[in-house]
Amino acid sequence: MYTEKVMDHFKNPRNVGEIESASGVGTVGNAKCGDIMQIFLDIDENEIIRDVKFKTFGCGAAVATSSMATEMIKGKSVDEALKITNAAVVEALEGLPPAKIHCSVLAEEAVKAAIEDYMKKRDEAK
Amino acid sequence: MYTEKVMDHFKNPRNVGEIESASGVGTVGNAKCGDIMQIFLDIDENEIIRDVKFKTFGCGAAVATSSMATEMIKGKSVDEALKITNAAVVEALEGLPPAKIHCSVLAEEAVKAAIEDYMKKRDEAK
Amino acid sequence: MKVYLDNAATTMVRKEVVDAMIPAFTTYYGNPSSLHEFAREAEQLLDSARKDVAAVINAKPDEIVFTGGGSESDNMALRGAVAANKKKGKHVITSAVEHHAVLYTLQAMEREGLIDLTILPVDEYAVVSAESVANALRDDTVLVSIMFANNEVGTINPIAEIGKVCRDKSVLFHTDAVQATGHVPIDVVEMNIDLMAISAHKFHGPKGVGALYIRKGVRIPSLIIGGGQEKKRRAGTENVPGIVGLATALKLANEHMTENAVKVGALRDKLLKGIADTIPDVKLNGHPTNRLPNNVNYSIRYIEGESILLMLDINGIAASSGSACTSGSLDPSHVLLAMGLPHEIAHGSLRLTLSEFTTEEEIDYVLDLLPQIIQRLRDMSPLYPKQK
Amino acid sequence: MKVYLDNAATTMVRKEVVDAMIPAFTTYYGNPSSLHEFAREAEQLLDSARKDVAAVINAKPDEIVFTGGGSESDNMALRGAVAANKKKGKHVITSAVEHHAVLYTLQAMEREGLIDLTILPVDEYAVVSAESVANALRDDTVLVSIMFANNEVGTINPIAEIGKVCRDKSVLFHTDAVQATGHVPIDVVEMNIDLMAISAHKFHGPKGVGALYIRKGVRIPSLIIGGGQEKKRRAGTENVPGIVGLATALKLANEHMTENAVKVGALRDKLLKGIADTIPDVKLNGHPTNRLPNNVNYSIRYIEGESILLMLDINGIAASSGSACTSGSLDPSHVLLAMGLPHEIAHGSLRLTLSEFTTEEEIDYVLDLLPQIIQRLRDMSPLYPKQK
Ligand SMILES: Cc1ncc(COP(=O)(O)O)c(C=O)c1O
Ligand SMILES: Cc1ncc(COP(=O)(O)O)c(C=O)c1O
Repeated sequence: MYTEKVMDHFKNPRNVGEIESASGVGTVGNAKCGDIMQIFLDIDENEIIRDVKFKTFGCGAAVATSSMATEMIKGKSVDEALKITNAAVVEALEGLPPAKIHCSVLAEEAVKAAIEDYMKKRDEAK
Repeated sequence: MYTEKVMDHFKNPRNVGEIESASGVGTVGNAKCGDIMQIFLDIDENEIIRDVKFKTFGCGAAVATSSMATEMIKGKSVDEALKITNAAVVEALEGLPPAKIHCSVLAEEAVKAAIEDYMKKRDEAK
Repeated sequence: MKVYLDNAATTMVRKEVVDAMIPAFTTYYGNPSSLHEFAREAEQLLDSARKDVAAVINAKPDEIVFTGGGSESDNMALRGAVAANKKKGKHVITSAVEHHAVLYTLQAMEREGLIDLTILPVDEYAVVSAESVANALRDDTVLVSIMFANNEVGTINPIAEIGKVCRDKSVLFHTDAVQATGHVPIDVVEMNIDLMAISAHKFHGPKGVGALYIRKGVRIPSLIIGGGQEKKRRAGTENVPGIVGLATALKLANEHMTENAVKVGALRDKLLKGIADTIPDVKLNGHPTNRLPNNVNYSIRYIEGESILLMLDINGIAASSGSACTSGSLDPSHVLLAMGLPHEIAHGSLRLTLSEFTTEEEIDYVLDLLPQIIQRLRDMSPLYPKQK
Repeated sequence: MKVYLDNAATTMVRKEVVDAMIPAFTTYYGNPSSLHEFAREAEQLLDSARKDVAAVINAKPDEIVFTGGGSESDNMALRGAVAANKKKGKHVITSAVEHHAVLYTLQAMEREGLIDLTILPVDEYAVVSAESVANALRDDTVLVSIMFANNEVGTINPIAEIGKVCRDKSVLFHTDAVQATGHVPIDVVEMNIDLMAISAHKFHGPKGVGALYIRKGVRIPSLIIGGGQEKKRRAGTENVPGIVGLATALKLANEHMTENAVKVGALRDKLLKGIADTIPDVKLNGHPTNRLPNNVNYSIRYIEGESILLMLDINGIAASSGSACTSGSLDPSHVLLAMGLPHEIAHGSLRLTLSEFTTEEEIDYVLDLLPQIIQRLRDMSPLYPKQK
């Protein structure tokens, strides 16, 4: 049912964990629907994502999309990271079953929520 | 589906044939329903059935019940033969499938029709 | 000698098919809906079976729904097509010579008030003409169900023409292809078929498994409701070994179709001719040329079908009179009556259906015995003209 | 190591069963409705299978109708019982934890306007009480359908009590015994059961074949219409090999029922205890004692079911979360929700179902791996409390 790439990211998820005093944190989904994703960003003064970690409660696809999304934005600028789409995550994973596409949407949303959180904090700090 | 006794009478039917200038002939059933039985009687002056023959168009049970019925009345008096019942024929054959009971009824009717024919001829001759 | 000539009733499961099924019983036994390796193995078997079946009839894999047999496929197609088109109307057209899985189902639906039913007559060969279908179509017609090939007399209907007539009027066309599949070429696209019933045990596959072709875009509700199997079209844990058996048998039948038609057809012709030559007062039932390559059906005057079967059986020959499912009943074949045969002749029909496993020796044996058997029964029959 | 712990989804067909089926594929392949030796041989196989199945549940042979599986049996019972009792009323009672073959069918029938449906709640163990059935009965109640044992959590219902309540009010009682048959003793007479669904592949028989017990005197119309097979109760050429497989498997399961319950129960208890001892924050689902001997079902807090299954699968262990047919879906188990579990906990359930072929080594292997797997997933979960 899952591609090898998905299984690879499920078995060996990249960037699992949390970042203490992160620049931005995004949490999307809810336990009722069976998926929660949390993304932690460490962003430097040039607005480059220096580090990213995630925690996910959910199915195999939820774990794999979180993992892939963190890989895709690591080292990128905030602006670039904002351009991430769920379709790009799916493509990078070489496909997802139709019933699991919503997980990639969650991953996109989690990244964006974390960046928004960062921006809010940044603007407040100004 | 058929008992051994039925198959024996089907394979080796007793008294097949016709009797020229029979004392009585009975024909029952019709081709539309798939069964026709014809019974020929040769009855002597003491009203004993000296000989009996049958012809049957029909299924295995039709042949077997005709054969058995002729056996049961051969050598009997007309009065005794009139007492033949379809149940007795079924019993003598050690049973018939439910869907085939009507064949035994036909056999009883054929015997009775042949005897009636005989009686009619006898009374007319008086 | 044991001679099996009742292949229209059911067939022997061929060795290759049994061999293909066994691993699905004992090794790849997972439930295809589960999430683990056993399940994925079973799912792969299902997927490849679906592809194989689709390829044979020029369908797409997801147009194939596996079922519990030909009767279920017919029932599902008929009830489903009618339920899905309630808004359009409730007129259904079928023919007088359909298998009971179609005819009795439609008649039950008529009694239930679900449909208005037109039962088309057939010609003397049991053919349903496309013209008669065209003439029967109404604005409120929602479904036409005409069998591909007849199970008793083997007549093949002009399915492509009937399909065209229906498609032109946007009326759903179901065909009961239980006797045809694996025996004659079928192209669901070219023939404009919307729904088509298949049963594995008619082409050396296992009993209790069938398929329903449902053309993409045609949506019909499930007959059996429950789990989401078969893309929610047929609930119940998939019969993986049976489905593998169906697909394997159909693939093999298809690969050897032309060669088998020639081989079986030649033996069939020998049998047809042999009977005509040695037994007087017989009448061939069904179309002389447009018929299944394995079907012989004769009416044998003056005697009744069951007696013939019993005599053949005593001599090791398995045959039938009319269809298997009604051979226990008292009524003569509704097919022969619809073809215009009088009752007493319809009562005396003999169906001999061959397979690729039938041998020439077997045919010779039958041809040797049959005349004696017929004569013996005729001598017992009050209908048989004397001195003939 | 490969460990199959998904026996509630389906089971391996045991060797004795395959061996019993093979002659019916290749030698006794006749159509039981035909009139010849091949047919009689097949019919004898059918007859003796029917006797064997009847004996196991204390029924009479002609009270057993063979079908294409558990879902078909359920559909036939429900639609049939309602259709046969139209005059009396249209109220039907069922429970919230039924298999979808019952629940979805009844809900579809409700949408079709055929019935008024009462869905009874269950207690925290998924038990349906006889009192709740008694209280729900109305003058126009025509059918009660309560499952014998639950497929997800293994809870066994008080079937004899429910049967008595129904019989006292002359209301038909159907029980879906697909999970119970062959695993726990069933006596249809003593338990006052009118209709009962059975599926072969849940007790090491083949997929795609089932049975419906119909008590003598209860008349229900066919779901599948056509030929007169199964005394006109289920059309379609009988699946002789499948039926032989069902009967052989059930006979064997019955003969070894007590011994297997002890053996499997002991391993099950080891697994139950092992999990409780080594993994914190787990909750046993289902009744602690009134449960199928082979069922383990735990909710494992903070993590989601599919992830657990994938991790187990990577390590060769086949398990499930909820029932097989819904494991592809996004909704949490309707059974666990009906038992009162909150959504996030219902999402994290793990069902491990054993069979008599399960070994102690396999259980040890699972107990060894499971804690690590759970810990790994919990470490990834945002719900898992830190420093715990
Ligand atoms: C309780 C219950 N009822 C019905 C079914 C349906 O049986 P089948 O898959 O044989 O149609 C199942 C299993 O799938 C089940 O566990
Ligand atoms: C033309 C036709 N339709 C339907 C069926 C029913 O198929 P099954 O017996 O597999 O249900 C048969 C054979 O029995 C048949 O010959």
